[in-house]
Amino acid sequence: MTGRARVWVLHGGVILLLFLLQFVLPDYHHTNVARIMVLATYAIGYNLLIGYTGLLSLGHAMFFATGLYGAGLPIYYFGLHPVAGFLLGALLALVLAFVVGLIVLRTSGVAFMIVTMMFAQAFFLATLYFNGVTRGDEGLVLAAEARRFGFLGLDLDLAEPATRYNMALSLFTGALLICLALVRSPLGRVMIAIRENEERTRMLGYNARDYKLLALSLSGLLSGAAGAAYVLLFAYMGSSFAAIQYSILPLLWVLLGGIGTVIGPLIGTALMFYLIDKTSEVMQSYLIVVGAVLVALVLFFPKGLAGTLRQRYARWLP
Amino acid sequence: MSFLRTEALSRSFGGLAAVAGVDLSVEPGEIRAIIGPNGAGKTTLVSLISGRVPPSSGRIEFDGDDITALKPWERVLRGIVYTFQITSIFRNLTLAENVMLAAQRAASRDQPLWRGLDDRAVTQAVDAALERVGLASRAQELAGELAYGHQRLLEVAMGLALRPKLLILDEPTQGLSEQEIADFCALVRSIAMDATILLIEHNMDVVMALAQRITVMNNGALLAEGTPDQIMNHAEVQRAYLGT
Amino acid sequence: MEGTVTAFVLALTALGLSLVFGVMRIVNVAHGEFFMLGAVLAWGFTALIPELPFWGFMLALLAAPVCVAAIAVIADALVLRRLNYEPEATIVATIGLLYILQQSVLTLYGPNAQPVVAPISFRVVLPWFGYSGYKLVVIGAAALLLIGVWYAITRTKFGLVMRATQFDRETAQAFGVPVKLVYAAVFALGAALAAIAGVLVVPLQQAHYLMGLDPLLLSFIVVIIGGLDSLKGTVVAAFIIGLSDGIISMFFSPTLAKIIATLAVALVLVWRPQGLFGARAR
Amino acid sequence: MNPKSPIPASSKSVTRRSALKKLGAAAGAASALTLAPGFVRYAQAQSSAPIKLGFQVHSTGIGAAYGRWYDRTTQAAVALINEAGGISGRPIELVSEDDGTDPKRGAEVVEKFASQHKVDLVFGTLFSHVVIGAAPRAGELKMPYFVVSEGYHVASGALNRYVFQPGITDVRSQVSAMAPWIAGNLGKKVTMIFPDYAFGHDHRDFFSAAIEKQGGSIAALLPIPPTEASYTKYFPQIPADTEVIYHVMVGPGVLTFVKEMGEHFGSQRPQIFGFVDSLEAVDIASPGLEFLDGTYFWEANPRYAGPSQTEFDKFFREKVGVDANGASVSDPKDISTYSHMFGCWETLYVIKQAIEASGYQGPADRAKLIEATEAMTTFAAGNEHPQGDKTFDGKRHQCYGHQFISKVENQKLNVVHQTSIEDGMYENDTDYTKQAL
Repeated sequence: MTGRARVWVLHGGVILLLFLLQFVLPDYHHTNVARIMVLATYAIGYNLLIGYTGLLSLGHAMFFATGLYGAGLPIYYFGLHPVAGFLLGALLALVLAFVVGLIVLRTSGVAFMIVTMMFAQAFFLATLYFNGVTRGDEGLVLAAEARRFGFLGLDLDLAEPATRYNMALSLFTGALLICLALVRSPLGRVMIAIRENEERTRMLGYNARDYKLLALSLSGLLSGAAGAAYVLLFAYMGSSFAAIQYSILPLLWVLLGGIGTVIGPLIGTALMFYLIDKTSEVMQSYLIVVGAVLVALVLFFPKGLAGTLRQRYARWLP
Repeated sequence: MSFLRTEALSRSFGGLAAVAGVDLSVEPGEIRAIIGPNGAGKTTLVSLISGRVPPSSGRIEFDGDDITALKPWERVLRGIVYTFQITSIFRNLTLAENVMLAAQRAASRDQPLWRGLDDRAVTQAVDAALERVGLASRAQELAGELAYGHQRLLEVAMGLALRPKLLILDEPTQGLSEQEIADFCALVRSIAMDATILLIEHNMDVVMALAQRITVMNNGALLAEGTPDQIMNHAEVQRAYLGT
Repeated sequence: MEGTVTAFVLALTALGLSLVFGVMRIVNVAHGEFFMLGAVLAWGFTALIPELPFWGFMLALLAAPVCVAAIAVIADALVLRRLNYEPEATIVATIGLLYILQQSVLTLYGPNAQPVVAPISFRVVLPWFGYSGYKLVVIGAAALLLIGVWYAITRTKFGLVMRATQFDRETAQAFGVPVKLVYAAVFALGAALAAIAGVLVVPLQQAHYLMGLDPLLLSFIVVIIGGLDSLKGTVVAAFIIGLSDGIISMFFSPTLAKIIATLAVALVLVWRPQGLFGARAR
Repeated sequence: MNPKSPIPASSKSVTRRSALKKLGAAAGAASALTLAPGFVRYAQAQSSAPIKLGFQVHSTGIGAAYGRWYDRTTQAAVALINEAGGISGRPIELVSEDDGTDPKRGAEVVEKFASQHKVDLVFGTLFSHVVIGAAPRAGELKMPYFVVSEGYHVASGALNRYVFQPGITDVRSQVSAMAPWIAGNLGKKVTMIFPDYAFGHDHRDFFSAAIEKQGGSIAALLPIPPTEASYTKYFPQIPADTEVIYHVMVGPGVLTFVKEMGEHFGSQRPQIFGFVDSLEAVDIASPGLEFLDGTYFWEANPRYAGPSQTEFDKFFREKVGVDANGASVSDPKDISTYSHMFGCWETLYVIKQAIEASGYQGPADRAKLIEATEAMTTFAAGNEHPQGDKTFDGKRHQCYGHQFISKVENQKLNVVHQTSIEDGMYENDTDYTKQAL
């Protein structure tokens, strides 16, 4: 098989597998996988920036939370149509990422990491400050009626497991395909070039800042789409999703799954979920095991699972 | 009218003048060599021209326009292409991918990148550029695995794929064998058919074989300029060289 | 006054992070946990001799940093060195370390916030308000340590070797600097400084197993704002952070003040990406 | 200890007589069974199988100090119920899951209880954001969800028909009940210091309204941002004419807060009234807290066994393993969360009562269980309700009980006042019974 065919077979296969899984998964894991797909979308968005453009942000929770609130609040207060809410949430995250990018892209490296973190911290505090609207840390719940709607002649209820699963799958598929197409496109090549050697990229005639801004905006868009989907599918929004933990988690998922790989974010997100889920079943002090497993994994897979596999066996992996 | 002209171009780093009041003018189609002892300011001068380093004072004209304020990538789009002295390739990418970054830039010069490209044309440009520097057979290898001299050739291929009007070569023959140097000279001559070339070079044989005119720098300033013969017999040049 | 105490404690913690970050070029996510361990161990050591709070505290001040440094050395030898200090792999590894340390403390020490008696108990009374004299002790001790570390870095052979390693690892190695040893020592020293900060702060704040997050985030901010490689910058930035939201909160609601202070400090970095006292990126 | 292990075997030794008694008591069960005779045999076959209760507990994260005591209280109550024959003659099997005090994990845990452990119902969540994060999923899964949170989320109508809070009074009621006594005994000009998030805002809004109703006024509001490690800078903002400081802080920083407040005021201070949330799981005799002597606290359940202690409280302490000072009997330094944890105990007894009254046999009967719970109106004080008697509002899914005001004397909390249930009543139009099941 050519590299190109292998790439499409692998990623198409993953999506097909996720599609088929819904018919065999027990209820509990059915919902888990739906949630994992939404969060993996967030991780894909994050990976676009860190993995393909080389920018380590510690502030992505603000984009995820913008999607969450941008979709959730208008639905909660004004009864906005869920589809419109989703689009609004994703769009607002895009705009925020663009505006923040205009400011923070003056920096790079560790300064970029810290500045994004501080912007996100300010955002987090704002979700608390506007407690009257957001109910801060407690958060708000979308009513069941708000999540039943007609769309393209279909009557959809997002509390319905199959609907939820396939919505999450559609979102994830979209993100995966966007990412896959992007990183293999001329645009993606430039992003990778910036990651590898920004100075040289500039001397090849590329305005690196514009490309970084584009990557950050796209990354924000995908993160926001994931946040918007989260509130629609799981009905809850609260400021814990804007806290620093939700900026560190996608970093962890991406590094664990394989930074700069299309499939890595899914692997990392799923791995981390089941690691906590399973260890907490067998012992009380389970975080020790989680920590030890993380250390062991990184010793054996220093570039993450998919990243190390690519390095050793499958150079063609995008 | 000159193709490239600098007027009183200066740059100092922390009070130390690396380039001081240089007036340089290069004619279209010329192969111009810039020589001088280490620390003479050669690389700083071409860095100013390519835009990597902003000038402290002075101005630069290219193809009839003042480009002093242009960003480096804007100069690339106008055809000023710089190949690095210290090899600066994408080590983790293949040769083909390295050159493709240059080729797709040349192909999308007048439009944003996301507006679609003629993939076939880009691929052909990549193949052609690698062919010209003799690395076509190794297109799928990782650039970081090349020998040093070959990495320099890859730099040149990237420069070529950008379809330069002014190609700046900064010590391109370092690390090449005798035979490769001969091939390289032939390559430069063929490039010169449709581009102007600024060549920084220590190997005087290469300079003598290629350059139509030679500019000599010392202590950040121009010392002399002339044909190879004139330079060879220039008293000050000899003193500068022997003096170091 | 309050801001000054915060600033000194923060400067100490951040200095530890700055050494690790500056010399080893790794992001140690578990740095705040070293701070927390210092505080928790301080509780443990003082509880050993409850009838002699002063000596208990002195014991803690000596023993807690040693224990934490030992943990750091083990983590360095078992994990970080084997990862060859790859920045990305190190992030995952130190997140793992964070989980391990937090859960261990939760399991062994419990979830409650535990107080530690200050070694001295005089109260400074001024006409308009009063405060604990122990805060002066914290300031004094932290200042002494900062001076000590400054001396060690700039005036001793170890400092020279460390700076050489920081400047260029390969060259240092070529000149016979035992880089592995230097890294282990720097990691231990960084952890010990955080632990000392934890010990100093615990009579004011109590030990709690989740107390490490805020010092971690603030230390990162301080180190980057001050400029990597700049001891002076770290201290100045610690004061900016320690005092800024206190001043702004005179004018706004406290949470709004925090938002404004956070954004203002972030903009310092946007304006000077290399930090206040950092050299331009090499 | 393995959190998943069911309660030990002794629980299953149900005597024939007690089983019969339970059967008789479960009148609702009998009527339900006669309506559906086909189910009788099935139901009898099931009758010895355990009732599975999902216990959602904060074992890690910021709620861990509470979680530990919620766990101890729950284990004690479950053991007691099982010793006495279980629920409807069936032993309780407790399944515990940690939610990390995180709303996302909270929802996942509810899911896990429903789909993997297949529990009969879920209970025990404390922190409001976790309750609110998990409640929608409980509603979707039609999983009865009995929380022990004291938040105003249930009674406010924000959640759904499957969520109940029958074991602990909500914060709106608690706060409202304080105002008459404060205005009458401490002063009418109040400065409030509270955390700047939802929990604190509930205090701000409901107490402000309640004190104004008593003819008092708010002198200043001082919201404290989270992530604050030092509070000294806030105290100068307390107006000089303040008669009462009302403080409520949560989290590990509270001790610092109280200490620094003491340092600020020295011996000259206004009256101080706090919510004991500030000092749950913290020893009042901790160094630095001396200055609290003479200040007042709300308590939901008096930590120190005083002269007014009921025999029910004595029983409760003994079974949970708490001494007369509110600390663990095995470690006097291990202070309980006494004003909250009784909620788990009482909730379990409400669950028992609801299951038995509804004739609940299995998940198919959940609607009956919900309706039976909604039909409850009062809980009498007793070993099942050691904190005291309560009323229950079936429309709001919320109970209302007495509150206590205690004074710190010699580093102990002594009860000086007990509010009436009426003191804490308020108006709202929440009615979950209108929602579909």
